Amino acid sequence: MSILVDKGTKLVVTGLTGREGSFHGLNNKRYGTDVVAGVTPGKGGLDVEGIPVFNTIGDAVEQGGANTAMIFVPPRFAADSILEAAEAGIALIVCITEGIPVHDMLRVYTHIKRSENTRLIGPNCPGVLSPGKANVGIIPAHFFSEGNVGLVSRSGTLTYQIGNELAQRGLGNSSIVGIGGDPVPGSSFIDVITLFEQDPETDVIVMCGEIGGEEEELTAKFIADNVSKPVVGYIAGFTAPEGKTMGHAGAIVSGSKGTAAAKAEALEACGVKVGRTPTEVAEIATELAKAAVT
Amino acid sequence: MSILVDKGTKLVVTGLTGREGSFHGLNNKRYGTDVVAGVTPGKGGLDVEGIPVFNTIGDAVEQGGANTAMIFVPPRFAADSILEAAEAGIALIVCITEGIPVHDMLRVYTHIKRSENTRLIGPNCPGVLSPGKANVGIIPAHFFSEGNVGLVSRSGTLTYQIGNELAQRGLGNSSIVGIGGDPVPGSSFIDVITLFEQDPETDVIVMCGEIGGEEEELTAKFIADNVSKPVVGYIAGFTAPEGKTMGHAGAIVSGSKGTAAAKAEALEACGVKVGRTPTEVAEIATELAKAAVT
Amino acid sequence: MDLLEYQGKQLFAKHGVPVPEGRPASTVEEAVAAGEELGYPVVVKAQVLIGGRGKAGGVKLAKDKAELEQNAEAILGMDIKGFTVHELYIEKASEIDEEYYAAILLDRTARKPMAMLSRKGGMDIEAVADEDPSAIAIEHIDPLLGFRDFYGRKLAFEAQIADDVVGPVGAMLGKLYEAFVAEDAVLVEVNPLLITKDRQVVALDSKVTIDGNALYRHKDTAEMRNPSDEDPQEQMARERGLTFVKLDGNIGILGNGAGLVMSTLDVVAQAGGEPANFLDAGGGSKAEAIVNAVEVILSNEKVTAVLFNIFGGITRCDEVANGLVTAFKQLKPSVPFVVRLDGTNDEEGRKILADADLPNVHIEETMLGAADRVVELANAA
Amino acid sequence: MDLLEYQGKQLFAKHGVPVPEGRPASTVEEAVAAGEELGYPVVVKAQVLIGGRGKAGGVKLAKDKAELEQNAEAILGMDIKGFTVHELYIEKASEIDEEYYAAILLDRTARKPMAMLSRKGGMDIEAVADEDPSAIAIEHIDPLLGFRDFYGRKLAFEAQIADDVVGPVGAMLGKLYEAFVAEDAVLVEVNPLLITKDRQVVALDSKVTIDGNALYRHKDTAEMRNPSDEDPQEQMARERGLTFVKLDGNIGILGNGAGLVMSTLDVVAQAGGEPANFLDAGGGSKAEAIVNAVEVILSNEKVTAVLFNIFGGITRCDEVANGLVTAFKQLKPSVPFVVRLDGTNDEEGRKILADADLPNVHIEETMLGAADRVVELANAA
Repeated sequence: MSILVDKGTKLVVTGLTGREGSFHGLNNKRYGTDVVAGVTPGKGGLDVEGIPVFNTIGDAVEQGGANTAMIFVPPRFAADSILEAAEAGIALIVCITEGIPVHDMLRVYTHIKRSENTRLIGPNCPGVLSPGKANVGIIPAHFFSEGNVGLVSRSGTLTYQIGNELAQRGLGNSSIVGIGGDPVPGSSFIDVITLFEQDPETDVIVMCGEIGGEEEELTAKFIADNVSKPVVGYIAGFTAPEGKTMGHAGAIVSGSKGTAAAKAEALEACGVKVGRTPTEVAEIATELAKAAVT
Repeated sequence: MSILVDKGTKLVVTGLTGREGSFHGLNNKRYGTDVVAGVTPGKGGLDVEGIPVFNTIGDAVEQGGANTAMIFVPPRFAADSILEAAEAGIALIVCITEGIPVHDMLRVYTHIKRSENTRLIGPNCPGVLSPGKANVGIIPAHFFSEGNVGLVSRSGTLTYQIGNELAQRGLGNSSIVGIGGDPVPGSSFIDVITLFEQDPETDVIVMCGEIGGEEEELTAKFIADNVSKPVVGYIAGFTAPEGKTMGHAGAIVSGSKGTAAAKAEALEACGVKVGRTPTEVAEIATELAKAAVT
Repeated sequence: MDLLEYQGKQLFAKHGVPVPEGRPASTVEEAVAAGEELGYPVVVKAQVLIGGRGKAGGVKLAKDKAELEQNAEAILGMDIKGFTVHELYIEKASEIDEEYYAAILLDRTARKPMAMLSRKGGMDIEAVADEDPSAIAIEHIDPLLGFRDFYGRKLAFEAQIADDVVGPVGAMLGKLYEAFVAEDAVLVEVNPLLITKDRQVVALDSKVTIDGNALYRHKDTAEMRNPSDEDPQEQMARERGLTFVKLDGNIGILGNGAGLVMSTLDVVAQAGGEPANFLDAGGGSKAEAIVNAVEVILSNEKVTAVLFNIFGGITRCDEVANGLVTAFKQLKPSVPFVVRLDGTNDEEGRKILADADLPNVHIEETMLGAADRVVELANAA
Repeated sequence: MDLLEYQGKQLFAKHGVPVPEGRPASTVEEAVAAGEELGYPVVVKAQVLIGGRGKAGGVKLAKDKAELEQNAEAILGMDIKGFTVHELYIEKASEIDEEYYAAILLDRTARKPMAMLSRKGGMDIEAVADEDPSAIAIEHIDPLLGFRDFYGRKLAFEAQIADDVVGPVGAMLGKLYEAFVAEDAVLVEVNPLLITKDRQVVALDSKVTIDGNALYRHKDTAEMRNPSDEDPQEQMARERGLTFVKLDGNIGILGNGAGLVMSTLDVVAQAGGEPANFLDAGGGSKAEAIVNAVEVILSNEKVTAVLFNIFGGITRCDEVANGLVTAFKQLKPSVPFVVRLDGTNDEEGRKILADADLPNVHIEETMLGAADRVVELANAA
């Protein structure tokens, strides 16, 4: 088992004929993901290394059988692509694009939350990897192996760092989910942790938060009330000054709100073990994950 | 039993301090409807014959316990009032107002349909009456008595005409529901007939359609597939010329679409007995209703 | 409320929908001035609220001033299916490469706006739907999301329009939708949507219907209403705030409530009569409204008998009776009236009529009885 | 991107939010010209992107030309919490009856816009929230429905503002919301929202933050950015397309990915060091970007050591190494570099660095080791 993506994933890549889209789309395919279609308006009928290209996501669903979409188009077109995917009946939309205006995302988020059968991961995220099964996005899969640690993060490279440290200690992952660094993400820590809690292959959950918003605080309460599996936490940005956007659009301390210290405290108060460095997170998770299998 | 309104109805009347609002609101109260509140912005704290007036529908729900709203404000404010009622958690909104711009209703309809717990009846409708229990709207209740005929109609006076003819034949109604004469009604024949089908007190259903749209045709199919109770139909507007709006904004034959003949045919093809005059409808319904009780 | 072609195009232009340059003209002189200003060739187009003006000779090319003068003269005053041409639109001629069809309209069944695109334009869309339905693409638009770009792409690819204009046609659909919403239209139609020889996308015709209930927020559009396009009796009724539709027969009808009035027309027709009008005196008909209504009904000289069919709910039958008495005093009608009063205060109403002893007024108990009686009286006249 | 008061008010005015008349001025002469044009009394207001200018003496009333000259002279060039005043706003003085507070902002937790209204304005809203939370009303706005009138009424009645201004304050909130959406703002704040002696509703101050990701569709707003308000190093980084934040310390930091860079800052701080900056070289850092980044980092003279912390995913470590080699050739840095390369092509990267034999470059295997080493080198410098 794993969450969100697996052998049943049938992926359509928007922007497959572009440089980035083809690089990562083909990369996902080589990993074993069932990439069934690409979409580029006006290039319907072509193919990219055997993957058929359609004019619309609707065609990719109807003719290509896609159930998952990876959005790889520039920010000013991304909201439109997400809505097109939702309208076409795509169940899982993974949006990699960074820099989507937040008002676009407010409308998209509100719309998608009301659609019963569509889930959005991202935007501004590295995607979802279920090692050994499917990779949807830009996560470098070779750092990760199959295992019992579920990883969810607002940050891409930090995830790789932690995943790599876990791998060095002989551990693997059920799934790795990047929820992205935007202020209005399609899915939250709570959404993903809910799935990990239900996933029989996941024994330990690692969540990688950062400054900004209060998702980590809400997640802490949720974990205390709803999660039986051990959760290890990390928060980046203890040294971030107030009022500065630290790379991710969502990573900003506003007044006294959204500090790393408050988040780490909230998690610890709810029984989450918080590591002070990525290495410490890997150490704690290793201990818990090994305990779970024995 | 009955549908939509009954002894559990706790009504808030928007515009209760206005001439029409107070006339009909108090009329509903005299009938026995539990009118718990009025709403007029800026007149919060006053009362109308003992009915407390609030500034917002939210206050009427929180402080007055309202679960049903009657919208009685002029057309340019009505969409806003409906949305306010929905936001306040009102379960049943009955909108009497005629003349709401159709684009306002498109937005309102789309929004309300996505709200799980709110139902809209109208606009441009006479309301809902459950004889002996509650009256919400402007239906002259003294023509109707308790009984086993459910009545649903796009027209007000035509409903009274038919109701009166039923009463003259010794029959009564479980509920009378005016869905209104607008092109975008909040609830359809199908919505209301579904409730009548489930209502143990209703033995016979009378539906009063008219020209315009294709609700009657869709309803005919729905009845054939889903309704076990006998349905009697009436369609007004056989003599209406093409392209003319016959009073109700929704009563218009466009090209070959929406004719009375097509609707009557569709209903008859699906087993609905269609009366050619209101009197004939009453005669057929009387026969069926009397058969049901014996 | 239907708009003339050039009025619709004014709204289009306001929302960025490309239209050819043109000027309205109501005289030959204005037409010539417009032609001189625009430069030839121009097209002279009759402005009437009815389709088929091209076949009727209401659209002519003019390649110089002489032709323009001649055509304007010929078309002004022309009768097109019962509509007299009072106004022209003088428009720069366009070079036609392809003709598509585009429309945004209210789909009542889906309770959503619907966008349509066809690669076959310049002809009746219902004919295309019959002959080659694959040429037509349809998308329902979520009114809370608005017209997103992907709707335009879906329509363009599904209708299989030329690849090079997928973008601009989609953009035009988006702007038509914007106009549809911002102007409270229930229909905007472009037929043909023109692809010019240099592959520009232009709305060559317009058909726009505005929601009458929303005119209060569109003062400019409301002023576009042209009384000369309207039946004088309907205009008279509108000015008095009455809901009225003129019909072809000789029996004047007044009732309260749209459904009941429609039903009354039907019952009269079943009895062998021909209604002269639809008139809904409204939910709370007061005496003054009744007087107004009677005056409007009688302004139609074809009327040989009048039927009042009132089922009083909010409407009080005594008020209707009082109105009728006043109307008789003021207007002294010469045709017979059949009156059926039922519902709220019906006895009081009938007593008022009996006391007033109006000449040639016949009281009936039932709707069907009243219909039979009025047909009999009308035919006897 | 934060706007100055007068820039925010320009956007307000565009969307119908009432603001007092005023003119920006960057010299005493311009200030006087503005005063003469507006008529006295006027208020002279320092335009700086920081609160508390009033207490700092940056806002002064001038009842005639002499006072205006004197005040403008005093405020121009003034230092307010580290911000130099380069610009003034000369505004017609308003007669104050009441001061409220209004704001529309993005509530990340609810994923919705949030409207706030307080009957206590002219002071810090967080202080009001502490002292008298009942003075503040909050409503979340459905972004697909927009700001409906009833939201305004709910806010006004809940905040218990004066009855006579419930309508106009609600209308102003609606227009602020319109500006918030149309201008892609993440914050619009009016403090104080003024009720004048003649009970007019006016935005007396403005605080507006625009979403940087949306500036591509707001060219006019993008041009409002004033380089003199910006740190020169941050400006240099922005112009080179780098994600950069200046900090107070002496250790230059470069990493790839916002989370990893934040984590790097934290780890350096834990090791006892003080980061000089946040710099995310991005997801696919090419050699040229690395050269640019090194130049920006070294432009801060406080920097005594630099840490490269790369975990290659999409980023290839060999490209980073090549960039560093080029940067050394071009810039010949005099401070020590600690480099940790891990992930994609890390061995190739380390080999490139070893072959280049750059002076004073220290390779470390782990993030923690690299942090310790750079702190040690920075402190030794």
